[in-house]
Amino acid sequence: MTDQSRRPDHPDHLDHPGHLAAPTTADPDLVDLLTGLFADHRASRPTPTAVVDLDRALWGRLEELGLTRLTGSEASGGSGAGWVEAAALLGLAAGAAAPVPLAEHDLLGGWLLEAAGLPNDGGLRAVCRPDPSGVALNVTWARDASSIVALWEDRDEWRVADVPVGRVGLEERRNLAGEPSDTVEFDLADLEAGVVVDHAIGEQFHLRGALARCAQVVGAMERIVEITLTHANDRVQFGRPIARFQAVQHLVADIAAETALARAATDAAVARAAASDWQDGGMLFAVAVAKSCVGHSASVVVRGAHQVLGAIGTTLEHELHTLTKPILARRTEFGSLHEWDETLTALATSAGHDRLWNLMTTGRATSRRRPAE
Amino acid sequence: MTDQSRRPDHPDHLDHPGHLAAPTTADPDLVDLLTGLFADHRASRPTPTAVVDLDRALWGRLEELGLTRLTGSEASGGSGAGWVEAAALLGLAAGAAAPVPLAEHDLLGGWLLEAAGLPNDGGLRAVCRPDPSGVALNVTWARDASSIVALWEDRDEWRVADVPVGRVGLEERRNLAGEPSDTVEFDLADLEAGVVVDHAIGEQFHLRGALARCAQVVGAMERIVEITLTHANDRVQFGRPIARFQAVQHLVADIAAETALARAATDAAVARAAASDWQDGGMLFAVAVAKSCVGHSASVVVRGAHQVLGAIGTTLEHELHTLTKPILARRTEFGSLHEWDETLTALATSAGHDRLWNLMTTGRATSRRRPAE
Amino acid sequence: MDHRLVPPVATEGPALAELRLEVRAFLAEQVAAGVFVPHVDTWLTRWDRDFTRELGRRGWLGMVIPTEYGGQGRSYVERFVVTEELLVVGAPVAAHWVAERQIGPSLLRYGTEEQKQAFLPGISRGEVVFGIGMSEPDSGSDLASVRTRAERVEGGWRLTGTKVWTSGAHEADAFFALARSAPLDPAHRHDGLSQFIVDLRAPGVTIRPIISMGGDHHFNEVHLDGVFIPDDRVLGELGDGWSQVTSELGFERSGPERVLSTFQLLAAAAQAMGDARLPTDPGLGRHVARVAALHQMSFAVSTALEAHENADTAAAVVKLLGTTEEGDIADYVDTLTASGWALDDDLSQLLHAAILQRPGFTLRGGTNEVLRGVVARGLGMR
Amino acid sequence: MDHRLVPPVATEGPALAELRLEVRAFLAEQVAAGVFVPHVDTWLTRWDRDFTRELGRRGWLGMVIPTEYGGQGRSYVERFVVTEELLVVGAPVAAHWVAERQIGPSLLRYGTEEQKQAFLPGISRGEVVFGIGMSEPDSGSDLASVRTRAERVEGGWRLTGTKVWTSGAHEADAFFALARSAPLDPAHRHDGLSQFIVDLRAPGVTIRPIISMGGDHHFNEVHLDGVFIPDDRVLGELGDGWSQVTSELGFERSGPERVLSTFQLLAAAAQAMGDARLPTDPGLGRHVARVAALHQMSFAVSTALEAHENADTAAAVVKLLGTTEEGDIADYVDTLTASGWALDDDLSQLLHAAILQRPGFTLRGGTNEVLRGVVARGLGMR
Repeated sequence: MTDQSRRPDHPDHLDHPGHLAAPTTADPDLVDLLTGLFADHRASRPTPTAVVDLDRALWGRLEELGLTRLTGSEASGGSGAGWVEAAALLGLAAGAAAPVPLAEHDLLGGWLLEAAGLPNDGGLRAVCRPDPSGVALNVTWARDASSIVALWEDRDEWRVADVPVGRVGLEERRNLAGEPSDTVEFDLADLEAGVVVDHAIGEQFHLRGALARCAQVVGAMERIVEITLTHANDRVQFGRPIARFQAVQHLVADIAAETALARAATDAAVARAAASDWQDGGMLFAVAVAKSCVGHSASVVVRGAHQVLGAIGTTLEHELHTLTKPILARRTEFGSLHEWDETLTALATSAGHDRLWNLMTTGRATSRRRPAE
Repeated sequence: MTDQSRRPDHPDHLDHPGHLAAPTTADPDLVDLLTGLFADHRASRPTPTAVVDLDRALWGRLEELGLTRLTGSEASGGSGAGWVEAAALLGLAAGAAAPVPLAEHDLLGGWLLEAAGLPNDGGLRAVCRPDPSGVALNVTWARDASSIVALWEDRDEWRVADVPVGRVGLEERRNLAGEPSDTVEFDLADLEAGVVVDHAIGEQFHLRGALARCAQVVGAMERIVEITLTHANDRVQFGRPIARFQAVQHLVADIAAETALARAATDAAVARAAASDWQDGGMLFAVAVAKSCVGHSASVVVRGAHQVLGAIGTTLEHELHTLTKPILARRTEFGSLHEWDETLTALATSAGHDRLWNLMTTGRATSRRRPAE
Repeated sequence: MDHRLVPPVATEGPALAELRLEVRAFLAEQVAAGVFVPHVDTWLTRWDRDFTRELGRRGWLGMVIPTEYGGQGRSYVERFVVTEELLVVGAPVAAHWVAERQIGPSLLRYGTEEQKQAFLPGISRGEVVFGIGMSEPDSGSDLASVRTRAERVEGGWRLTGTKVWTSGAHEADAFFALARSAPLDPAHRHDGLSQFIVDLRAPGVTIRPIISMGGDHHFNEVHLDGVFIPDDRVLGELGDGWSQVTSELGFERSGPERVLSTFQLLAAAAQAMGDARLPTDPGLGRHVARVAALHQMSFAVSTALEAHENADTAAAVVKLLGTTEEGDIADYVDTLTASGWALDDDLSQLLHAAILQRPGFTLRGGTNEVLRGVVARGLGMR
Repeated sequence: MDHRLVPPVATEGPALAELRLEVRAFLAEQVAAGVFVPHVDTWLTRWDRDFTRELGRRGWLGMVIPTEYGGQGRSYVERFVVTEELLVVGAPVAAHWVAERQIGPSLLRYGTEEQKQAFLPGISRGEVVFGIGMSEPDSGSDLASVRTRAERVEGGWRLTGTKVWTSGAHEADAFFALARSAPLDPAHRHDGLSQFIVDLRAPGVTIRPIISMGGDHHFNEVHLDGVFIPDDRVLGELGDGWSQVTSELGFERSGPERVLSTFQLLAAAAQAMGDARLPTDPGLGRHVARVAALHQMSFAVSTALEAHENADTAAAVVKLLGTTEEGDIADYVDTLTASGWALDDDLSQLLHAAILQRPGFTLRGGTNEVLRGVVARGLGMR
């Protein structure tokens, strides 16, 4: 079963059917629902704080709408949607700085449980990859979970265990964004009791996590473009809106352009994931491209937005930091930007001169069909 | 004998003598002479061409003025000046795109001959470091030299040989700037007959070459600032000089600021070299800082200048490329920018947290005097 | 989501993937046979009329021109795929570039039936070669300030003025010239401009080379000294020249040539890094990622053009990011390069050519400064 | 050479080198004794009146204040050296920063003899703590638009208005306030502004915290509700406020705090890279080089200040490049960092603090956009 099979049909706007494969945008009705939902959240939430805690009311509302387990199979109580829809949800939630563990609970934790054939009671899940000693660092939302899904590499085997939070040691910490990002210590017996899963699950976990982070970061960037534009048009300096200054126009144009690039890279990877249910051999390249572009664009967007907003944008009460801090926090998760660039370098050098373009178009360094010689 | 001892005294503009060490700027009379000389050259030279050949008339004039052997000892027929004066000469010559081998002939070739105790008849010298098989690549001005000074590493010994150009194999090539940049093949016997010199000469050669290139690049950048400003003030678009557009102002401000940074880094290294006759233990760091800053600034300056000048600046008849092409050609000589950044990384990591600042202020990773404990 | 500047990405279906491989296989054969040597910026610098005609024979020119005018009647996305394959391999495509990208679509949109019949079949066969005459010595980014004037005469117009930066004019058959057909009204600077189809062999046309900083001849100054243009060689509506030239910017600016001019250098650098002729550095990966993402963006714009959506702002984004990136690749490889220690002629020839061509990337077809203004306007800032 | 923006570099003589080592040894002892924990951006965020007083006792405050006013009567270059050493070690220097950098020099230049005697000795001992009140809610980069008004009353003035971004006002004794003492003349917006020395404990002063995005309290909003200022607390000439505040920009902008705010992070990253806790990467060397060159530039500007040369443009160059660089260091280290696999608390605390402080670097004391304009003007472009 591929994600593709679950997606509703969209009108193909091309005159030449067959040129384009599966659509890459989520169902407009779903997008409208989500947009309204998170606009409500943005309008009703309290003033920003330096520490960010789980919004249980919002989580409850998402649960009622079937959005907390959007990609879970219907058999296991999920909504059976695919990555295209999940990316839209993650992006819009991140644009509203909604403090809810959608990626952890559904795309990672729920997926691992399903992959391992473990039951899912719908209780809030955090997720992590503990080290050989059973310790996992920076486990987002761990303290709020009912249980923690651990992916653990044990003597060449990968195991998945669903461990109730009461059975783990938990040191409360927070990340740059002020979100719970705890240190979790497992009892090794709980991990050893986990279900053995295919080796591919281990690599896919890292890719899924990285791409989920991209979808969140791009969603936050898109909201930043809106905030920046509004401010530039409203703020008057030297007798006119700062949007009239060429320097400000250029800062905003660069923010918007980088956001568009990050969006393109992310959507391309999401489309590939959805079309192949992550089985496409080009997933590593596609996710690496997204993580690299999103990460480098984040530097431009975060810096430029703060520059346009000025000092007001650095205050706790302003919305801007509720977006920029999570962007930078997520950028360092599931591999540093430097690591992903190294991955791409390795892929490109192994493709070499003659296969670099094939790598770019298919994600694979070797062509499926060799040209006739 | 240090360079310092040869330099004329300058008025110290500080109220507190002893705070500043040796002056770092060349004698104003010399600077005036050079400025006038190269202004004449710029005014009288022909339209730029894609290939650049030695200007023998200019070389003759420089020779008459004692400028071709500015830093040679007076005993050997030189002018006995130091690196501060030499850097001023290199910079102003580069700002006029003067096709003369000042760095090769005097600062490198002449110095090597003197270090080896070899005679110098004043004939034009090129200089290179042939590989073990006796081949040297990208030897600038080789075809124009009367003889080529080779620094050759032979079984753990360094030798200097002064080989008449008639005795070498020479394949004519040109660098990015269109300058002669030939492949030279020596008879191994000629190299083996060279004079053995101290090991330190080998490392110093690389540093001297790199710093000479910095002085040239910065001189060219300073001329680019002038050209860019003139163009911005003169060129009218949309009914006003483009200097009135904030985007153009910012491009020019960035060009000028990066040029100033490159100048500061270069002058600091030159001052350290002059004050210690290259014996200061911080020379490697100082030259690396200059080469790194100059190299990265070159990216901003070259790009920005072409952007301000527009299409007209890309034509053969325009002065701009006579500066930008040599800047990029010199940037790759005596070590790539990447290598110099790696050198700095190695110095910084070996200094570590506690000694990084000492490295920055003294060029040495260990302090001369440990604080009392 | 209101401020999404670029259409959603699209995924190539199997038909496009097949087309890619077909073109790629042909080009690999051509390289192997020595028909051309891969190079950078070939859509400006590599001119080969035989190769262009061969592409026409294979149906890879005039792809979006309807069959009744000798074209292939295929889609913009198919043309996009063929174009990318030609660019990445560094094929000599300059001879047909302007006609294929701008002249064909303009003729289809604004030309008379007679003009279409006269030019489109030849363009589709790669036999009729066109240039573009917009810029003038005193009008760089400020196109409305063109001074070439068109004076009404019996049966047509006489054009007098000077056009610059006309690539390939010395090899081309004709060009489109923008000229002032009514006096300048300072309050409405964009009025009174018209487009004319000018035979470059006509009396009164003088073509002088503009030599580039590397010593090459790609550009020309075209002097028009009372050149007669018959009425049937006016393009579109008289006085509508401004809206005609600006309406095609989506086509001119979003193409893969705004991203891929230095792809051969990037590929050579990947090879050299793998062979340890360049130091291994994550910067390569960063550039590979950006080019891959720009390929997605540029393709997305082509789907919008296919759907007849306005893509001017999206095209400005692609050109702004793409031309910056293709130039940054040249600068990046240069920072890895040390002269004097190893000769790597292929890489250094590509690098030097890329460095020499680079300044033009972010100038031609709208400077980066102009494009940022277009994006800002698209965002509602002006 | 006509367009050299920055004075020639200078080389430290032995006396300065000795001073450096003396300060450095003291600071190393303080760190070893746990008196302070090295941090980033400490000239804004680390407030320690005891430490400040200790610096005063050692003669490292009021260095350029003449001895007759309780200062040290030393040189700007000596002060520069002490300042650098304090910054690079990440010492808690916020309590005396504003007084030492701006208030002292301004009082020396514009203050009455009585004002100098009243404030300078306390500043030099580190006992009198000052803030600055320039910005207002509606005047960011556009300082001439300040609305705080000074009304003439018997024996002095009454100030009414709101100042924002006053760092440390909640801990400070007094601040300089820029206010409009004559009605705005739109044709001469810079006229009619005056500077007042305001006791922050005076009736009518209300101080409210502005909490930063990291949750810290460094900045304040200072409300002045008819605060009485006696005539002898007007600073300099009435109506000359604009020229007074702008004339000190060379002092405010060229200091090493515009380069070194994140030095502790750079040093920690060098250590981590050496220990293989971060990947080895040439970007570190690039940043080291830039900081080293900026140290040279900043020192060069201090020699010009010492020689009473105008250094406004040079200072703008240092601040433009320096604040960009100190922020880029934060971003650079962040790109090397992966969360979730190793805890490195020292490095990550410095990194997070640097990320949270970074947006202010290129805003406070003149935005980069304003500074580029200053540089352009210095080049004769406006």
